[in-house]
Amino acid sequence: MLNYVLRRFLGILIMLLLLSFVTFVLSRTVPGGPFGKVEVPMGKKQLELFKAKYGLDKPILEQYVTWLGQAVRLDFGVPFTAPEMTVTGLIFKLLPYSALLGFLACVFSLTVGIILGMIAAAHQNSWLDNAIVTYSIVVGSIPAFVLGFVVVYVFAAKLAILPAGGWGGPKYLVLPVFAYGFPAIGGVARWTRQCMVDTISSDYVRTAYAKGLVRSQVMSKHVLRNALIPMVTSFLPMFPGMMTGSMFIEMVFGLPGLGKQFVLSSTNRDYPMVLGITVFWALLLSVTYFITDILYGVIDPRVRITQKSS
Amino acid sequence: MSTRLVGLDFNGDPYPAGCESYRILEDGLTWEFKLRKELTFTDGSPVTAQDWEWTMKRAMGSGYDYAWYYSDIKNASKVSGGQLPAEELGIKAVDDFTLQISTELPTPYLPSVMCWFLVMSKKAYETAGEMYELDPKTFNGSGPWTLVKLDRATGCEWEVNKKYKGVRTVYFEKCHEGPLAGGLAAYMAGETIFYSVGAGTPPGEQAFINTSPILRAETHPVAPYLTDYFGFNTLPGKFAPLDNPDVRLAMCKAIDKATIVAQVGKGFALPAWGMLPKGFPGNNDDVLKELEPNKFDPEAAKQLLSKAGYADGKGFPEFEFWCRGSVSAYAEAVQAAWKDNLGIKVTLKGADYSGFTEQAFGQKAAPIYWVAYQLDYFDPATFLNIWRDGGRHPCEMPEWTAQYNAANSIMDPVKRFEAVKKAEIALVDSTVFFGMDSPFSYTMFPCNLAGPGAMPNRNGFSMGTGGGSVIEAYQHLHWSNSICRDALKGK
Amino acid sequence: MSPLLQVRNLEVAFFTKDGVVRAVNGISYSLEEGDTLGIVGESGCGKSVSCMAMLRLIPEPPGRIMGGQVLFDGIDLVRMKRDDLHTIRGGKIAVIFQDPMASLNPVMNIGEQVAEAITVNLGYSHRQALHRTVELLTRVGIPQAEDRVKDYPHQFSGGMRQRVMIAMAISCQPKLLIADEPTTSLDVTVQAQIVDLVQSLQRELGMAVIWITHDLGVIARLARHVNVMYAGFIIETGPAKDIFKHPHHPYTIGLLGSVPKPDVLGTQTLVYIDGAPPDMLQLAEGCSFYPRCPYHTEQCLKERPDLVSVGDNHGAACWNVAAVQARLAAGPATAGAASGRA
Amino acid sequence: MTRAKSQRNAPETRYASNWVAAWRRFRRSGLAMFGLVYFIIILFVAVMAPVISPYPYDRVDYGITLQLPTWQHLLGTDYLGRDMLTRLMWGARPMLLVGILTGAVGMVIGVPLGILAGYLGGAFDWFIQRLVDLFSALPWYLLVLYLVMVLSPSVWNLILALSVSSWVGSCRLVRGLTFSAREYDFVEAARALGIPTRQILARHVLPQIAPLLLWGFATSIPGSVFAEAGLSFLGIGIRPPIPSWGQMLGQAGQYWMYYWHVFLFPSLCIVISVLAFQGLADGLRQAIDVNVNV
Repeated sequence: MLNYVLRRFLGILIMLLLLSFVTFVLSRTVPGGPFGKVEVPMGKKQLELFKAKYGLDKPILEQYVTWLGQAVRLDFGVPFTAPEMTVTGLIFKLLPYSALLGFLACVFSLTVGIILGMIAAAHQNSWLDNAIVTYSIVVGSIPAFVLGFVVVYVFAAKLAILPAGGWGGPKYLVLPVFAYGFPAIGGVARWTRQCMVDTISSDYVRTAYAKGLVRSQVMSKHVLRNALIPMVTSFLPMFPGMMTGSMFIEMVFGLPGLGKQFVLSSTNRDYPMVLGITVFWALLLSVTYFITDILYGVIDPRVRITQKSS
Repeated sequence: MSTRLVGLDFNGDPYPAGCESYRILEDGLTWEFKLRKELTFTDGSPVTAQDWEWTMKRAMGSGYDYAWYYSDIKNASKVSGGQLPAEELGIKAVDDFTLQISTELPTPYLPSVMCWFLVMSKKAYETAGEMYELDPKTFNGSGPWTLVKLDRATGCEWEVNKKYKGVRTVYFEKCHEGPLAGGLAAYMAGETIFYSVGAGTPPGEQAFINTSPILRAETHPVAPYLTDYFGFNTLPGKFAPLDNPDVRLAMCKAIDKATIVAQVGKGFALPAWGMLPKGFPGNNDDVLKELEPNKFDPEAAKQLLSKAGYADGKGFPEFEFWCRGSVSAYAEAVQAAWKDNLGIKVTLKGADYSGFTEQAFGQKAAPIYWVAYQLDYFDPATFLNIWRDGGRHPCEMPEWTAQYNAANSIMDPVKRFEAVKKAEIALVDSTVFFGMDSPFSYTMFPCNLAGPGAMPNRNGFSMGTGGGSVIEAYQHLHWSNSICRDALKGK
Repeated sequence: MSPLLQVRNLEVAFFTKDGVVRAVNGISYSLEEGDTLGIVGESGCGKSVSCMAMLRLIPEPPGRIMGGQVLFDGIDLVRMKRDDLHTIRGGKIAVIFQDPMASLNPVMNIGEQVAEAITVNLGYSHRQALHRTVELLTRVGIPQAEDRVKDYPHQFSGGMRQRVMIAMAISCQPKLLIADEPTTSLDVTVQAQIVDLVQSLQRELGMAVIWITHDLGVIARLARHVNVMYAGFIIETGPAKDIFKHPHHPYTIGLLGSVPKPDVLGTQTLVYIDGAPPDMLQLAEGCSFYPRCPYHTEQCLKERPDLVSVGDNHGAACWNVAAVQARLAAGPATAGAASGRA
Repeated sequence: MTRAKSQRNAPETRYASNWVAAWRRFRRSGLAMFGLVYFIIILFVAVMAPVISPYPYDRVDYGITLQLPTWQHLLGTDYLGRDMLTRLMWGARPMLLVGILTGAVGMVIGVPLGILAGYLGGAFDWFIQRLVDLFSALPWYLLVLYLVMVLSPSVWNLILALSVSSWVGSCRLVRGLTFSAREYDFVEAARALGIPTRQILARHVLPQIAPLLLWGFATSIPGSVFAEAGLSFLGIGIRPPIPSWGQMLGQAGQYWMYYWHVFLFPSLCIVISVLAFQGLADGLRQAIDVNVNV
């Protein structure tokens, strides 16, 4: 087991290294710089002074090595646009906002999706099943920004019952969470239905009934426990994916968050911030995939054995 | 948050804010500012001339991205260009409360330029370092507000500085800056105090506002103070034939400015015949309107183009038409006009702000560029200075620069405006750029909001209620007890 | 004493997108307590479906019991609501399935799976049930049962898993055990052990057993009474001895004829029944075996034959039973539907 | 001829060939048929756009800007007075081009890497895994900003930008399939016979997973259509005056509250296209499922 864990972490480290280098070079070579958002470009001398101050005048490779040296000690430098904070400080300041939005959206889409999926599976091949499956395909094909507009138009402008943006009490979150979670419902419902249907039609469920178990006992102890495995492995990564912030939703609704910060940092060429967020996202995602695999082992004994041996 | 050396009142005229008075000395180049003795920083220490001098010199000497704005000050470009040490800059503290600023050429509009000159506390800088203004504990501003909280996620909070003895009257106790819900609904519900109605507002909503008497009463026009224009890269040989004036003239005459602005601007934009928007001091629309580049004549344009060797656009290279930010509808209209009237094809390219500034203006790499300029103070110089050689635009016009500098340094205002108008005519005739439109909008604020900021100024515009990026917006306002808003809620 | 199980005109159909599949078309038989019944037939003839339908273990949409009665201890299982059948399943009627690999819950250790049946039906506490499980596992021949209780199904061989299934089935001393081809997916040596195990358990617990299989060897050794099924009908029923000695229905003759005899191996070419199995979507009006039957007559085409008594408690559903017997008497080589091919 | 006769010699013909059976299963799902019919129509519209569109797509007519649907302009006009119906027809081209080519480029890169990684395993597989992780973690927004600022804006650069991430999907899919294909007996048998790896991959493994690749390709199309719409919406996709649905949607941003047609029709097109391609993909999966019970 240890060998498997070590190999996995080595993989993550190397990926992060490669990713940070590619992002580092990429962000430096995009035209325009942190000094660029002005009406008139800075004079040559002023430019040199500015670059010297932020160490941008050294060759890219050297800058990368210094950055890496600090990054290894978890010091990701200071964002240009918020000099009073550190990159990690700003990330962890904005993360709760994105995390809250993403978490609520995930919970929303999972609960609705799983319920729909179960209903569809319970009434397999009935009109209800077909209705839910078609609905989830349609929902899946509506792009997020289209939905964002429609939702804002209907609730904020026409009915004027919910604020269209900004950050305040809970009612500011209703629309963004709906717009963010809604598209995912389709996928969740179809995958839940698929897992449930496969499990219900399996032989060991028939054996469970043959043993004299009541329908509810069969459902909870046998069906759910087996259907859970594929569901968990695909639903768990949804959380970090959504909780690290969404660019569209945070921009359309004007919410603070990592997604919007990443877009702003990119347009302001705030290099330390761009790198910090990218590495943070990659680390969070790969750790979650790792945890999902481990969890996969906990839930499904068959995998646990093979993990010990490999 | 901090005090300006000179303020701009609601009519756009400069008035002494940080200083008590100012006057021009005999040599016509040096201005002397008598500072307010009672003005203090939050920590109680007086604001001295040394603070002002140090603020400017430190800035100009250390990677300051707005160094170009103060190029009128003596040796400013040499100091910011690194040829001279900061000491040589034309700004000197004669004594604790007298500041002298000398200029390269006679600059009648210098006081207006100084409305952006905000003082920093030398003591706080030396003790708490460069970011003293970002931390409530070390904040040491000279304005009526002190920083209470700075939160990068939800915005920052300010409180009235009890010890402030400056000129600006403030009626609010606290002010919270942060993301707010937008939309007419939020305005009517009272969640937001200001709502701007412009080209983007759908006609349906405009109709809705016009039909409701209360909302109509709360709508006030905002002065047009921004000009959208596109320019050619006329550097010799760089993007031939754009360096040929006849070709540029043909391309200008092929554009029906009035119709495009009327259609695309949808009644919220006026055609810009030159650089200065309508109603702005020194505007000369009636004359500029009749100039050749502004006269839409597709036939003459075709002849000019064929005279230059590109009959019906044959052989004309396909240039890139850069837009700052996303591609603008006006650029698409121009692209269509050139294709229909001259057979010239251009491809539109949207470049984000920072990339555009560096490539189009820094490296002069854009053949044709679409951009806008917004006023910094109420004097023609704010719009025309940027066309001087060595500025941001990819063109060299030594004769025009000389003519303009001569005109711009006439101390007598009447003669100066006459000469500057001639310079603008010459600029438009040179077809280096093509003014397109000056968008204007309406701002809405509740009728129970009063105070000097809410009263219309001599041109009929209320400057203190949003959109007044120059003037201390949102101040000089206070609530008055008026029942008009209750009727709205009742509706 | 009324028989333990009475099946009267049981009909089962499946409503699929391609049409209605008539899997069981009115079968009737009865079973005494402690008795052994063999049900034999090609795959798809409805032998498993008929038994599973009794316990409503078939997926309700698309499957449905169209008619008939199933009396077990006087209770009509068809009338009961599907969700109430749990009182019968496990406690009174137990089942062993064909594929042991898939019939056990992969994520639950076997001890728990067996104990679950006990706690549900007999109301034991979990600890008592586990203790009982160890006894049962030892009884069905699983070595070191105490340790293996915590192991998972995928750590057992096919034979071992079938033993676990048997332990689970007999855990509540059911009155009737339905064995749905339990030995088909096992290799020969293990098959014999499973058959012996079930036989000894049957004697010990006095259970009635229904063996569903297409393996005539198992039927010959175990069953007292045999039903031969074809296309959803019982086409021949009777005591095992009589069926094997004097088969009357051409299909049964063909079936028995196609079993290779060890003594004549190598001299005879293997015989098989010509043609393909019937299309369950279109039920023939007449006898379903018509297309493959060498004795068919005009009547077979139009009318469906009922069971005709051909001996003591021995019936066959065929119009020309006499003609068949006559042909049989003339000479075994040409008998039965089996026709050898060079 | 009596029914008996026909029944007697009818059995052999009913076992149709593999593909006909697959077609029959594909036909059973309504959405799949809708997807196929829609695909054919949209392909026809995209190819014949210059011929069948009522107006040239870039003809500006200031008299009738933002006009609701009328008889001359069936779907109304946009903010420069250009005919919406024409622009929607022309908009089908980039959608199809980007949708299909991105998937194709993704497959061309992803499939070989996926097969080799799946079949060879060991160090090569580990390296490909790291590459896949890297590319899927790349900052998408920055990458697009870079490609648009550095390369001149065109459909091809857009496809390049999108296929940078699309190859990851197909590579992962193929690697998984090859892993399972490697266990099949006939592959082991081929290996036992000493057939060179290259030949095993080409003649045994690839045909085995080819049907599912087709399905993977079909599922990638909706993703690319979304991405193209997203990029154009952000203003960094297809350049005007060439219309694309995402671009039209982006520009409709300011007017959508009251000029519903400028917003409704492009989003409707996008939603229907994505729906159709997803239906197509599901239909393929159903058709293929029985053949290859992967």
